[in-house]
Amino acid sequence: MEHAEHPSYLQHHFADSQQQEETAKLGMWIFLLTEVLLFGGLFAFYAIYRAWHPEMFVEAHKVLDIPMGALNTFVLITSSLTMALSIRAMQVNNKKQTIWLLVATLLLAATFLVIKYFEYSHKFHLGQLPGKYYTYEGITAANPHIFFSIYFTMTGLHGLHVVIGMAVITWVLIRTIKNNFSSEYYTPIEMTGLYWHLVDLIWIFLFPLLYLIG
Amino acid sequence: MDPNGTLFFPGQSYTIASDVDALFYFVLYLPIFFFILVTGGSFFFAWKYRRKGKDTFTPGIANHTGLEIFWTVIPTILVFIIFVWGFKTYLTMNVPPSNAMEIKVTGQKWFWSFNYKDGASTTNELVVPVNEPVNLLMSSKDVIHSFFIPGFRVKMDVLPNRYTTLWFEATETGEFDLFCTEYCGKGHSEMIGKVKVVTEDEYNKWLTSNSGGSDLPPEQWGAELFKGKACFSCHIIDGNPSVGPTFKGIFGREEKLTNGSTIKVDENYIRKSILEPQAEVVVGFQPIMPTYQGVLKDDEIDALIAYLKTVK
Amino acid sequence: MSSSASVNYLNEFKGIKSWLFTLDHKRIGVMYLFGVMISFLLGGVFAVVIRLELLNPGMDFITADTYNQMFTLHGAVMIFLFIIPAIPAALGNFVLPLMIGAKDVAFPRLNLASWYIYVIGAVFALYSIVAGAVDTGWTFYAPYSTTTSTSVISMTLGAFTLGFSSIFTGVNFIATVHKLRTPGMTWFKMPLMVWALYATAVIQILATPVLGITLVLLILERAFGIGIFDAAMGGDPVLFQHFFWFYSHPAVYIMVLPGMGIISELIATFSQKKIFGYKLIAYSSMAIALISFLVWGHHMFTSGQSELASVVFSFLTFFVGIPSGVKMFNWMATMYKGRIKLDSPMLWAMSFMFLFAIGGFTGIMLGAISIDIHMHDTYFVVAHFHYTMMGGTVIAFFGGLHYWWPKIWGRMYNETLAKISVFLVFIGFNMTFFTQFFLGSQGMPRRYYNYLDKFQPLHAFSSYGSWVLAAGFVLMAYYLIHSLYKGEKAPNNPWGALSLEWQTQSPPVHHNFEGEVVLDHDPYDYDTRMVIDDKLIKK
Amino acid sequence: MTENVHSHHHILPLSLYFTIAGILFVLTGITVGVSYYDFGSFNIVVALTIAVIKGSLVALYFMHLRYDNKLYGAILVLSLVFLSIFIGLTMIDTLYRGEIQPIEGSVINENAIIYEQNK
Ligand code: HEA
Ligand code: HEA
Ligand code: HEC
Ligand code: CUA
Ligand SMILES: [Cu+2]
Repeated sequence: MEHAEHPSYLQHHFADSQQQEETAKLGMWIFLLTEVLLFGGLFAFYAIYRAWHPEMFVEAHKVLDIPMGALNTFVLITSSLTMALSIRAMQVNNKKQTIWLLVATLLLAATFLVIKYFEYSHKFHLGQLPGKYYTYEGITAANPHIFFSIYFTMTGLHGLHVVIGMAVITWVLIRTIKNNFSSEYYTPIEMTGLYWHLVDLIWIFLFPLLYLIG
Repeated sequence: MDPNGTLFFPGQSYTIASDVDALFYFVLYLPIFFFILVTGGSFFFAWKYRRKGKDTFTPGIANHTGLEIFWTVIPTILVFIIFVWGFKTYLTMNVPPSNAMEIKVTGQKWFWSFNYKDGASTTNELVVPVNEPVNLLMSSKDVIHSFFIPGFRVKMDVLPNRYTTLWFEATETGEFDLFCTEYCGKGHSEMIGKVKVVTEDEYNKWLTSNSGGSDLPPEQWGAELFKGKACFSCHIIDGNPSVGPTFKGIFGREEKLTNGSTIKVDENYIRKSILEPQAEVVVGFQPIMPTYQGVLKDDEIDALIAYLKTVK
Repeated sequence: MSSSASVNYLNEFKGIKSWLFTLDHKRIGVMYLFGVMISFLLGGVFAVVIRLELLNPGMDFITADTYNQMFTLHGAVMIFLFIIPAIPAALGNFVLPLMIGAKDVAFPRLNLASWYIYVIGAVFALYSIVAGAVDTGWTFYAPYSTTTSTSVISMTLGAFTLGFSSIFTGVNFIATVHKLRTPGMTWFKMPLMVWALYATAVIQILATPVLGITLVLLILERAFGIGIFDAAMGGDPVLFQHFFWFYSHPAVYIMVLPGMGIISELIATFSQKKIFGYKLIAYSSMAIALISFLVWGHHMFTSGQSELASVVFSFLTFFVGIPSGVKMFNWMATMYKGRIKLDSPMLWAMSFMFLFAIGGFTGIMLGAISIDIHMHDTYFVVAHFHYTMMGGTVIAFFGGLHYWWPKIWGRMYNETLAKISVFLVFIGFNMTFFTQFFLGSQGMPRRYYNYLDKFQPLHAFSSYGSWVLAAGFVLMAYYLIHSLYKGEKAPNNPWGALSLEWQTQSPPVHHNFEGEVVLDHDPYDYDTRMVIDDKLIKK
Repeated sequence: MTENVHSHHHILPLSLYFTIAGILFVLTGITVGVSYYDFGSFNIVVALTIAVIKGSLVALYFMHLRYDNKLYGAILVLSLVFLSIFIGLTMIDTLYRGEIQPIEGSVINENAIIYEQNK
């Protein structure tokens, strides 16, 4: 274990920065696996209740606003793009670009939340609420409140992930500004990127399942 | 312990019971063999090869394919046998004969009620004729309960808003225990009853005498209902509150209600408390009294009221 | 090797802060050890109260409500606060990096964070006692849990938080095993304990998130009535059971797999013999981990799930028995022609063989549907799971604790007292729980505060047994604590074991190993060592 | 632990990122578009196929799975395998209740799924 150079970011228990980076990446992927299973529980609920009440799902999904959902899909995909590009910018040591791209990602994430807010408040207004708060009368099939319980828990958990993502992006943004990263070491941005893409990936499935399938 | 039973089981009082027990003993003796093999073997080695000094050489036996295959394959075959056997008995348990007599079972906190086709109804006491298949159609009014008769080796959960069924055919007369085995709160361990298996004649006689009222004077009948309908599991008459208010001196008492008003206990209030208990709730108590709508008939409520008047 | 009086991880840094902010896996392991021991004591006290109340039918000294809270707390504390973190997070944290020759786990900060999350979870769980203790049973079945007026939310929040602690430990261990093995240590040169911890971590990361989301939904159901578990609103309470057991069945292997890892170490070390069927034991750990996800429905045979599901789950259940059996047979074969020394850790290992076999076989009985219909929710099940959890995991945990105690603290405990304590625990345990098999098959339901008179003799015997059991543990607490102050200095390798943790000093230095880690043999190459070091002649 | 110490990070061309994002936009458009046509029970197949393609693109290129250690991809697949086990085995229950022995009783609560199912 002779470390020729011992950079400040290298933790003592790793032999070299390559090992450190690979370990971090592996850890991140394992964490993403737990995220998939966390959401998986909700997907399971979706599948089971959909199989039980197919007509109700068809009827209830119609009250969701497809243009809003589609717009949000575009927003999230764009934010995924800016996130990926920010990492690439760091790989080529373009710190300024990284900063701007991270800021763009943050703004897009905020846009996503704003659009979601409008969707939510519209539903609150109409009484399309989960469970016992459901008062909307426009759906004839039995048990529509279940659909909204599932809709709100799924999008709510996803929204929570967006918020957490924003916090983490802010953190790496600050560290970038503080010159902590370089083309040699940018693991935290890369890990944040992986997380952010997962959030996008989950939305890619939520969108058709909730808004589109009739 | 059950005098007809063994160390492990109560007596076998249902056609399925012998099947279950036979499989049980098979799955008992077979592992006892393996148990002796594994623990006996290792205890024997521990003694035989106990350390006698530092310089005993231990050979590096790394594996033995034959042995390893042996103890993978043999248990696999054995568990297949166990599975198929358990599965077959399970099928019998599940498919009731078409001529089975149907009884409706309702579980609620914390008693069982049984409703017969002929209009008879009982609480915590299931009366059935011997040698005749009985199919229970069960549902719960609140949380999940589970209906268990050890003597018959049958058990099934009783769910809210849904029916489950359970059938059996008793092969001997007598009294058997009946338990609730799904945890359902404070009175879970009091949610027990009896299954009375009687001859065909006795059964018919019982049925006719139970479908109508009672010959007893109302106060006495009420006292029986107080026990029989499990009021006593929440109300006691020695003056102490239990789950519900005490019945000592209840008639004419003033009660503060959670809606702020005060009320004097009279016939109407009692009737309402029994049929719509959540409508008016006494201060200091949880609104957990179950409704007796459909469980108690009008004359039974009258009898209960008559009895409550006498509790001073 | 340096003298044992030198600097080590315990004395290099001083003060409470050096503990609370430590990133050293050994110190975090020790902090976990404190946490789990306190939890065990607490859970044990609840257990003794339960047994006291059950001494006689009727109300003896606690009310029905208190009793229900007692078994809920007993179950929840023992499971979530004690047994799940006990081996992986406490002992595993300490030994895993040492065993693979690493300086630390992959993510030391995450490791410390999971300890804090554990503490926070514990606080939530224990807060529920103050806030009107929960009475749902550790299984939290809906709709009881969504309607009872007790503090279910803080307890489920606690379990949820503890779940994250467990997930992070799992993430950490997997990354550590993949990336931080010392050069030359290939997968099949890892000690079996490491394999077991790895398999455990796989279950932790795959199953625990589902528990997390289930508990969140339970909280939402309770707080906002979202209706998915509520039959009156078109939901289905049986779904809760599926979701719960999808985690909690694999969780029983989170408990027992690392225990089995310890037993592999103990049997090989105290037999001073190469472990028999190394690869098969390693593979069977992985097999158990994977199969464990296919069998959860065996807890639901009477729940009203479809008959088809019961049959499929019953069928799959039997397959976990086979890899477990393979391990038992291989341990037995390891002892063959060994040179066995019955030091206290080995005595724990022998008890494990005995008790876990009983626990496992009764598990097989319960897997057969028609038997389970009769046994479900009776004391037979209670006896089964205490034989596997207490007789299996807890016994293995204490075996491991005694085995690594000299390494952790650099002190030896009183061996005679240790032997007496194993003996008391073994006898007391069988008295307490073997009786419960009879109780259960006779029809005594579980979670009963009161019972029919005919069960009294057996219940009383079981309660007496629990006193013997408690005496064994009190004795153990005494000599272990005593050893910390007055114990003899421990040599670096008191048992003559071969795995790497015994090559460093006792207690280890801050960075685990001084200088380069030398890996000159496999973890169980006793025969080679005997020829080379001890100059013994092969017979 | 691998041989290729300091193999430098894989830097993908900018055009690749933009192409992938473009495809993702187009696919989003398509999935919205086709949702206005009714393919009966194939609706879900169509929508999910497109979602899987989109998801794979994100995973392969944005998340670099295509160029990274295969282990990471395996982890992602593993999570999906276990999720399907979970959903699959649960549905063996939920879809087959009352098959061996249909339950006939008067409806207790119309909302309850068991009645919905037997209709
Ligand atoms: C450490 C914990 C642990 C372990 C390891 C096990 C192991 C097993 N368990 Fe257990 N179990 C629990 C903890 C555990 N269990 C708990 C906590 C509950 C109840 C929870 C609650 O309701 O509160 C429970 C409940 C439970 C039930 C549900 C009972 C009910 O509620 O009705 C069932 C049913 O199938 C079951 C089966 C099994 C089986 C088949 C194994 C197998 O893994 C056992 C395998 C081992 C062996 C079989 C022994 C060695 C094998 C050989 C020597 C080879 C030869 C073998 C044969 C020929 C078969 N368990
Ligand atoms: C790891 C798991 C675990 C362990 C170890 C135990 C240990 C014990 N359990 Fe428990 N038990 C459960 C898990 C466990 N249990 C679960 C999950 C349930 C189901 C709950 C439910 O239904 O929801 C249950 C239920 C349960 C019941 C059934 C209650 C009912 O259904 O009504 C009973 C009854 O006898 C019981 C008894 C005991 C006893 C006597 C012990 C004894 O072995 C305890 C011995 C321990 C001590 C006496 C403590 C002594 C410790 C010290 C002195 C400290 C030492 C300190 C240092 C060394 C520093 N347990
Ligand atoms: C599960 C427990 C439980 C059972 C069983 C039960 N009750 Fe109650 N009962 C209560 C509780 C709790 C209250 C107080 C709250 C309320 O008024 O609803 C109550 C209140 C009452 C009252 C009003 C008392 C007062 O002081 O104003 C009457 C009358 C009554 N019950 C009668 C009965 C009768 C008759 C039966 C049996 C046929 C019965 N109850 C069974 C729990 C129960
Ligand atoms: Cu009803 Cu327990
Ligand atoms: Cu299980």
